[in-house]
Amino acid sequence: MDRLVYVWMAFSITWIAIFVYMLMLGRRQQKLAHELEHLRQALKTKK
Amino acid sequence: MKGSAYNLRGHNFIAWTTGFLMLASLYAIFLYAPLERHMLEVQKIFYIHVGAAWNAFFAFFIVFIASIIYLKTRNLKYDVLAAASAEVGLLFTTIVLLTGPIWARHSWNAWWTWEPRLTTTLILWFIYFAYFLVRSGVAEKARRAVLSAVFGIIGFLDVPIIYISVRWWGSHPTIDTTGGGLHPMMLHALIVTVLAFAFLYGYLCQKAMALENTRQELQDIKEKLRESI
Amino acid sequence: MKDIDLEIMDGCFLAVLGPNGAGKTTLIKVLSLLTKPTSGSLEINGEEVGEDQLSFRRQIGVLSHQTFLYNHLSAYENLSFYGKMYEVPRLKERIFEVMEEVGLQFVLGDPVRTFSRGMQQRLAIARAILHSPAALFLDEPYTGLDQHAMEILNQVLVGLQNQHRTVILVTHNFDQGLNLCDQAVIMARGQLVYRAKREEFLGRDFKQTYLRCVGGS
Amino acid sequence: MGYWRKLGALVEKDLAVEFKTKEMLSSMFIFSFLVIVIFAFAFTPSRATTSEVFPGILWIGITFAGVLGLNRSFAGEKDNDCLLGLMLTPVDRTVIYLAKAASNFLFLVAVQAVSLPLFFILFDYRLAGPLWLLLAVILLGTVGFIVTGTFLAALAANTRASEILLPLILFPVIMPVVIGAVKCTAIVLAGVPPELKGELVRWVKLLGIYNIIFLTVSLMLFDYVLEV
Repeated sequence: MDRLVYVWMAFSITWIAIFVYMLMLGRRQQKLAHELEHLRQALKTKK
Repeated sequence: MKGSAYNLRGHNFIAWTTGFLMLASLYAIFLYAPLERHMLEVQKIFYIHVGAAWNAFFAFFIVFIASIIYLKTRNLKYDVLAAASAEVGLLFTTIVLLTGPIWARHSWNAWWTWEPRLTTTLILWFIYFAYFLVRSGVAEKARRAVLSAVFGIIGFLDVPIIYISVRWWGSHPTIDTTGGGLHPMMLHALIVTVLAFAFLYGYLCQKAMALENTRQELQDIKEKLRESI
Repeated sequence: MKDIDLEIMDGCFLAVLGPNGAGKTTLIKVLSLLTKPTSGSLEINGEEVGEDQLSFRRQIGVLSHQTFLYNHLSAYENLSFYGKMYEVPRLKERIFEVMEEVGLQFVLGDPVRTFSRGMQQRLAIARAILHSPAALFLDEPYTGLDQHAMEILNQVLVGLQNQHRTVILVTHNFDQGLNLCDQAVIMARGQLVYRAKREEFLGRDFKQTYLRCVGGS
Repeated sequence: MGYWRKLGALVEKDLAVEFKTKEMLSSMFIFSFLVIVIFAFAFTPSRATTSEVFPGILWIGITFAGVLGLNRSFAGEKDNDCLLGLMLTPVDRTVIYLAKAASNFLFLVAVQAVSLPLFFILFDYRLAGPLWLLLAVILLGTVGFIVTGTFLAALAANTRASEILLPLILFPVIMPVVIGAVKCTAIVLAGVPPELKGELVRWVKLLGIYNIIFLTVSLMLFDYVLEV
């Protein structure tokens, strides 16, 4: 059974790494979108 | 608008294909490919390990090509491509470096063996981490693109020399990691996995590029606003 | 920068005026062959500047608010180094000549770091004219100059004018800019917005023209 | 012929500045001295195991002291924007690179000339192979280190926090040089046993190829690094 633990570890680490990266991308995208929105709002109120 | 809608469709296509291929590769790895005689199930790690490694290498090759094209054309599009590709490549090398030891632990009873390919991957990881340090160290867009392109070229040219030197250096007997000829069905599973990772690379690269584009757009707007103040 | 179409005659003294961020420094960088223009071309004496820039560079002198001097080397060593780089003939005599011109002949052997700001600037002037350039570009040369150094600089500029050398002076301070020049242009937002000969702006209230050009467009 | 005369003038200028300040040479030398002392505490010098790690210690001393010097080499050019002044002069950019590499090489060799004997004395190490071969091998490794190091130092000088950045971007790239140089040094120190002769030749070839490739690439790309 020990062998299966290794296999399970390897596959879950791979998937976790990929999903963490995708989450990171999403988070950054959200942050940028927020910032853009802020800027737009600020521009509107300025005008 | 038309362009972006088209892009979105292309993006969706890649996303679905990636998902499908990932499932297919799981099927191929666990149900289709036969058990290896000596390592039994642990050999299954080999598929993702190699799939990630090949595509990491491919990603760095793209960084190299995009860097050269950038220096020739000065089109920031290629700088964005290089940056995104390096990021995904870094992710894949991380996967290689994480799965390698797990496999090594079972096969040779040690987490780390300084096996030439794994060691080269480790140095690659350092080089492309440095690539991002260079990027984050320059604020100005054009200069950042030039300097990181130069580093991307230098880094990639170093890879074969690193591999040779690490292989000669290894006082340990080089262990043939593929374990002799692959069973044809194992080869099929490997091909599917490599393909799945290739599509994953394309998908993530697109996402990272979109992100980088937004970031640069935002920076442009900010700079313009600052000028007008 | 866009749509800059500038023709500079031999022996002309041109003042480039404009607020910060107008693209003046970029213009100087392109003219002194540091940066290739992203589009468009640069011609010197009717020849397009291509790959062989070295012979053109030899005829250009640049004086900026940075001195380009090595702090730990003496004035003589600095000039002798730049002289070798520009392949100045009869270097020794030439160094004494320019040092006299800027009034530093008695501190030749002292390291630059012991100089006052004004003295450093004067040495920088000597450095810029050491190789008798056909064209001298000045990028905000008056920043940080004391009265004495400013007089010397003006003297040098008048001297160059008499020798019919091309001088381009870039500054945001138009009082100094207009004193000597025989042509002036104003840049704003990367564009040329005004150009005139000396006769044209001499009698007028230049300040108003300047403000209109910079603020208006 | 102007090419070489200008290169000479540039190197002469670097040497003159260093002769006046001595900041690079002194710090590099003291640093490699410190490396010796620290390693002497870490590995008792009299033990037999020391001979095994000795080549490694030697190269750690050389590379770390070298990075210290490389960091300074372009920092001096940034005062008063001297680098810009250099780029305005009618000189090929490759001359600027070659001259910097040459003066960095001279500084590092000067430091080695003092620290190398110290290494041998303080570790009580007896050289088994021919001395000229050891010197040749060390020079070959030093050239590789300087070729890449000067190039990346110029690159790092254009970034924020360049002093921290340089070792991080330099060490991964010069890994082959370090590996090759340590191997060569170890073989020569062991007196070049006949069975290792082939290996020595192989490593020397690798170092040579690395030097040629990176010198060529650096010369080709240096224009871009200096771009403003």
